[in-house]
Amino acid sequence: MDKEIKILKYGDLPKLIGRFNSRGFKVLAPVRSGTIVEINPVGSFEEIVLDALLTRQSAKKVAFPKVEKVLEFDILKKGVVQHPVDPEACPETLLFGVRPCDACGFKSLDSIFGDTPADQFYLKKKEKTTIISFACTTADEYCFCTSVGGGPGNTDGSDLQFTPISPEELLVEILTDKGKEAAALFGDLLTDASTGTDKSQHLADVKVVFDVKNVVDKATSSFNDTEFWLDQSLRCIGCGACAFVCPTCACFDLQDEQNTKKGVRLRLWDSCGFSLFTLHTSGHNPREVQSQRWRQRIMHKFSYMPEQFNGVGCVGCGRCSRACPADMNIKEHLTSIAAQ
Amino acid sequence: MQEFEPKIVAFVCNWCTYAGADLTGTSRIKYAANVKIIRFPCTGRIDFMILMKAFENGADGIIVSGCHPNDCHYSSGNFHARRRWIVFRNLLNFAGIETERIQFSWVSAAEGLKWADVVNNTVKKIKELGPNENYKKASVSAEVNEEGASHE
Amino acid sequence: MSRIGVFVCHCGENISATVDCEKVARTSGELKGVEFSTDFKYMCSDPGQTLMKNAIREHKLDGVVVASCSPRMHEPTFRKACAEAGLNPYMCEMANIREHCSWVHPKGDQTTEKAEDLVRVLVEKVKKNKSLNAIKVPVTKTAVVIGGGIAGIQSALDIANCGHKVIMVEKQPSIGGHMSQLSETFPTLDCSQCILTPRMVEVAQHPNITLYTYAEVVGVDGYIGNFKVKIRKKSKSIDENICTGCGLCTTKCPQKKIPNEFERGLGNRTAIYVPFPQAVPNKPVIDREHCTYYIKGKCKVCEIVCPAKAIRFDQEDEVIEVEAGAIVMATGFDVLKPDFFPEYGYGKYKDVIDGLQFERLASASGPTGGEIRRPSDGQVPKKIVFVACAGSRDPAKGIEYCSKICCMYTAKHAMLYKHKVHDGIPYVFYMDIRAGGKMYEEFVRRAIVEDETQYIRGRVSTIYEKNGKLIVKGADTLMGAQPVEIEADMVVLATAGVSNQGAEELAQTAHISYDAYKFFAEAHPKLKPVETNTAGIFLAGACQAPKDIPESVAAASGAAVKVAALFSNDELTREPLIAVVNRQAPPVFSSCVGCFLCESVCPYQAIEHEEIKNRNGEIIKTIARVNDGLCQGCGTCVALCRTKAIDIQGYSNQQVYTEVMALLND
Amino acid sequence: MNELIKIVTQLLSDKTIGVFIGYEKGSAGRTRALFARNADQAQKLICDDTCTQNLAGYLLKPEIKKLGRIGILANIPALRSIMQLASEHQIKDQSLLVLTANSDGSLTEFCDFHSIEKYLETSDVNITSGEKEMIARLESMTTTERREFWSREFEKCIKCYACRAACPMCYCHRCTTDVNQPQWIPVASHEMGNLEYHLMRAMHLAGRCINCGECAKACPMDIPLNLLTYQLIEPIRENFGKTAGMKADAVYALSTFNPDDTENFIL
Repeated sequence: MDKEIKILKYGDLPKLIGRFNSRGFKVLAPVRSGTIVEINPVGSFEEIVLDALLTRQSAKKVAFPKVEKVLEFDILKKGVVQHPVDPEACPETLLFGVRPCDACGFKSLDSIFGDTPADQFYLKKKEKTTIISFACTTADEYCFCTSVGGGPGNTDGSDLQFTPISPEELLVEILTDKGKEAAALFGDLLTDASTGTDKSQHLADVKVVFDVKNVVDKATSSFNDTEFWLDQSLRCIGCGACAFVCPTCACFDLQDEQNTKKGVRLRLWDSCGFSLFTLHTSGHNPREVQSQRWRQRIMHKFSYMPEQFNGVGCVGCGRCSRACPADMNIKEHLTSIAAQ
Repeated sequence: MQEFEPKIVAFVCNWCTYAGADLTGTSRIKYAANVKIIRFPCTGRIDFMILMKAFENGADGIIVSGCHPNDCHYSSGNFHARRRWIVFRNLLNFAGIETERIQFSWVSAAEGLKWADVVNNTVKKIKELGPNENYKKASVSAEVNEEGASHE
Repeated sequence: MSRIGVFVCHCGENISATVDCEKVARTSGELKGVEFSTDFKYMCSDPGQTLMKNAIREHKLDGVVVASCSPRMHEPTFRKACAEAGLNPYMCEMANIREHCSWVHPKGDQTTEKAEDLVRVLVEKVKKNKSLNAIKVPVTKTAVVIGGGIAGIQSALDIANCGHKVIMVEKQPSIGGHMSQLSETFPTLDCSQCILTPRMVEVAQHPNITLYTYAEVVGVDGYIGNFKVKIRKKSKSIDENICTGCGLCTTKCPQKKIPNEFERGLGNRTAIYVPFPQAVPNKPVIDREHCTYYIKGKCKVCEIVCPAKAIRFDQEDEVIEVEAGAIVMATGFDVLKPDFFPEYGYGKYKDVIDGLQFERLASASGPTGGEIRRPSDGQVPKKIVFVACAGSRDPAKGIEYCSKICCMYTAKHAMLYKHKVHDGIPYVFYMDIRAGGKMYEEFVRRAIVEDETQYIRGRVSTIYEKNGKLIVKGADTLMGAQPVEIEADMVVLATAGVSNQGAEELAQTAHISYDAYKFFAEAHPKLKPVETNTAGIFLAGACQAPKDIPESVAAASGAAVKVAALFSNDELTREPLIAVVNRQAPPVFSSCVGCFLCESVCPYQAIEHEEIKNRNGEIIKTIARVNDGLCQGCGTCVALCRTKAIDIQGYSNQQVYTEVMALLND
Repeated sequence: MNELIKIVTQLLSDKTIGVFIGYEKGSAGRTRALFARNADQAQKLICDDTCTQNLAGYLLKPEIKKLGRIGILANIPALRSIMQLASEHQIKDQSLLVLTANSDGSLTEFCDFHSIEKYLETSDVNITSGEKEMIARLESMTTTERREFWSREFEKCIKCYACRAACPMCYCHRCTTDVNQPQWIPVASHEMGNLEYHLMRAMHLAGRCINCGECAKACPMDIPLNLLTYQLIEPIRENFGKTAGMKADAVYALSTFNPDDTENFIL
């Protein structure tokens, strides 16, 4: 559909949230929890924090939680009885106030989980989720969305996008059918935007620092340059922080938690940064050292993803760099790859 | 509503407390049936993680018992255990887990009566404390933490 | 998929009286992996074991759980039965539904449910059991016998006569123990010295026996078949090899007024002394506490008079370490210090003495040459009161047990007195007369009938002196508890037999258990009376509980046979329930990271460093390895190991983990 | 600082060391680890009061070990890590070249473990007053309040294991969490999995933690993990007279004992 543009008053946001709540939506939005801002369920607008640049974790957990039950089973004298978990059993959800990069991240996840065999646990949750993103008016030095084809006002993955155009007003872009349905819930709060309203002037300025095409080519061609990857990764301590805060990392592990009577099968986040990720039962590990694991992380996002689906597996949010205990700055690393 | 019958696991060493509990039996001294013994070679063998497992799987109370100091069949296992428990109790307490739910004792092969007392007193104490909700609510059987669910 | 067999025992009525054994068998049959389950009157009986063996063969069982008594009782029995049926014995586990269930809970559902729980736990455990093979370790065919009393002597001679080496350690200057202090022995009244001394000499001369007197055991390391025993040889201040035992030194020593321990203080000795004439070895030692030279720095009379020049003032204690395959504890007993009873005035009144002192008075080799005379004035007492149960069977005094020997020796004392002082009257205050034993009752009868001993049933409340007489106040409970008062010339207290001082320390040194009264504990009150819980250490005589001579000798021979049996093989097979460090394929090799925190935690120094090298002999990794000869399987290392790289067979992480799982998730 | 560059350049050029682990300027005003293998890289070395990270964690990283003999700019926590690792047979004496920056900016080179021990004797190895207060505050709470505090914190945990990866004492090739037969610690990052993981980790660091705080600094979810191990430091010193990371041949507090150890909770 071609997008509609409307205007919404900041002051009407509480009403808006109220509408979704009363419609039985599970509303998820950035809220402060301790020292950090996280995407969590909210009861009222007051809890929502809109001025944070980014939440600590990405929005992926909405459709791809860190722990997800996929099966229950009973252990009987003879054999096991399975009780499948219904993927449909998830509430209508409004994801409110996330950044364009987060919304955009779902594109990668859609292509990964949508690929055959389609992953119903993810898809159903995603299907039932309406995303209202807020365009970025600020950015920091970790941001590089524009270098990977995104931007502070990028609308990919969003059903609706709000852009603050004045202290009182938000520019509302209705981008999808789902967005249209959602907008219907607060249509009365919307007024028409004067033609030619341009949101770009309100957006943060994020400089392009590398040509992503270069990164893709160079990464692919330097696969065997052990020294190069070693040099990049010496600092890496091999934790999973980058992968777990990443909006596009989709690797998971399946674990059974059981006692002698019953059990559950859980899907858990996993990370290619862990040495255990590729450890074989035999003791052999095809990615024996951290540099190989770091290479995998880069290659997956900038070589394999473009190869399998269209587009790189990175939205340039810079979360991994902010989260890294060792200050592995991906923006910096990608720049150096491109410059090779 | 019927009275709360706590589940209590006893981790005991083979040489003193297990033998002591045998003596309780030989002497026909009665005690509460809530406590079930798991036999270890020595208190030194008892890993703090097995205590966590017991709680995780729904134990309301735990008894850890072995030879009196200087009486360890392996001469020092109980001394090492004692240090471990001094530290572990500290940690549990700091983490907000009721240390009252773990009863440590020295029961020798000659103390059949003491074993009965330890069991009965522990059962009494745990009944007063009630079910181990704190730990249980987080256990496997509990609903897996869907994202954000825990905030609701 | 396991094929477990569950065998529930009724133990006659012992279990089935409170536990519904059929139900336990039925419900355990419903457990995953249980192929066969049944209940039976007596699983340990022949038919019971046959039933089990047949089931193992017929149902191709790969694991067995016997729900019956304590594994400490019958585990070996059932593991043996499994082995005979071709199943690895370590695939057999026992659920203790008797001592830990049927005997301690009333009849009812809860008790049966507990039994079911215990069975389920063991079923889950046995699924994780692994077939294990016994470990073979060499046996050092030398026994250390601690204590040179009649029990130690008997054990030593029996073992030595089986052709094995024996090292006897006695803390006194001479062997012989309490028996050498006795005058005559009940019930035959034959002279103690006459029957004992030949045995003492035999020990001294036996080619297989090495005797260390005036020595103590100060350390025990190692394990069955391979003990290392540290012995401190206290300095005797003489060169035994040179000393001829002429005894000249003892006659010339200026220090003559030292109370003689052997005579229980009724006689004196010199500072350089031989405890008694028939001592073995019959060579003097210098008591440095009382020797003028050691006190004042001069004297050396003995050195001057010694024709053999055997005196060595500069001699020092020597600690030697010996290797032994077995240890016999024969440290004997002691008698309660009579100052335990202020009301009886012991110590206050010279003529209130204890039984052992009376033995010395009655002994032909004693201070009075065998005549019964009052310590105070040497007069022959015309009335003697013997107080039985002085301390024994007296909860108020903290000793609840019966010392067992007092009734008999008190009767003996009365007789000996009567035989020596024909016009004297012996009185005995007693609670009960316990004379179980061959010819014992008859013996007591003789004391009463033939020797006219006045037996008064009642306790003595107090004793005090009044113009040269000891007034003994008591009550005769057979005469309606009417008060009795006797003007006695002498009182003999049959003081309780107690554990030897130092018994507790020795038990801790040897790592054996002991009871509330510090008597050494046997492995089983009925079936393992001479074994301790520590393999390779055995008990002989009164160190276990008060015993008379025949009992001590019997126990001593029993212990000797256990040692001989242990020594009958060059190798001994040990339970493989020990720690192991996991090994994996390269490049990991083991999850052990070689932090070696287990090294210092191990009580047996069983952790070794193993270097893993590549083809060029370069070290890739250093990990821990367990010496299976030294490891005793306490598992303290297992609990400490962060990576779970070290585990213990029989109580493995898998096993204990699954036990907890099974117990709590019913 | 120039002095440092001079020394390191020398050490690298005369092949005394194959790599020097120091600090460089990082992104967004952060200071981060630098692995200088040649003179050019050595030029980036800095040495100022932003150099707080404990670099000792890198000493056991296989790829770094492969680079030859290691030189390191060690702050107090790093020096203590080296002592603790030595006592756990992970580092051999004189296998490292250890430099430290004194308060006056001058550099000290340690010839052996003994000299490090001496240096530490006079150094402040205590936790900060802020950390002390935080612990005191928690201890003043009721058990239930503490429990709630920690379940709120652990709820945030995503099991990225940054704490473990950043900890110089977490060098096991196979962490207990990764032991799956049996699976002692639930892998899942649900409440139980998180609780048991953190309890286990604290227990395994009891008496070994050298209070560098890397675990807490590493945590992307801002969980004050360090408090768990910090609050065990004092009891262990009080009860057993032991402080981690002070001696290269120290015996671990929990692998030894004193027959007279006292407690008040065993019947």
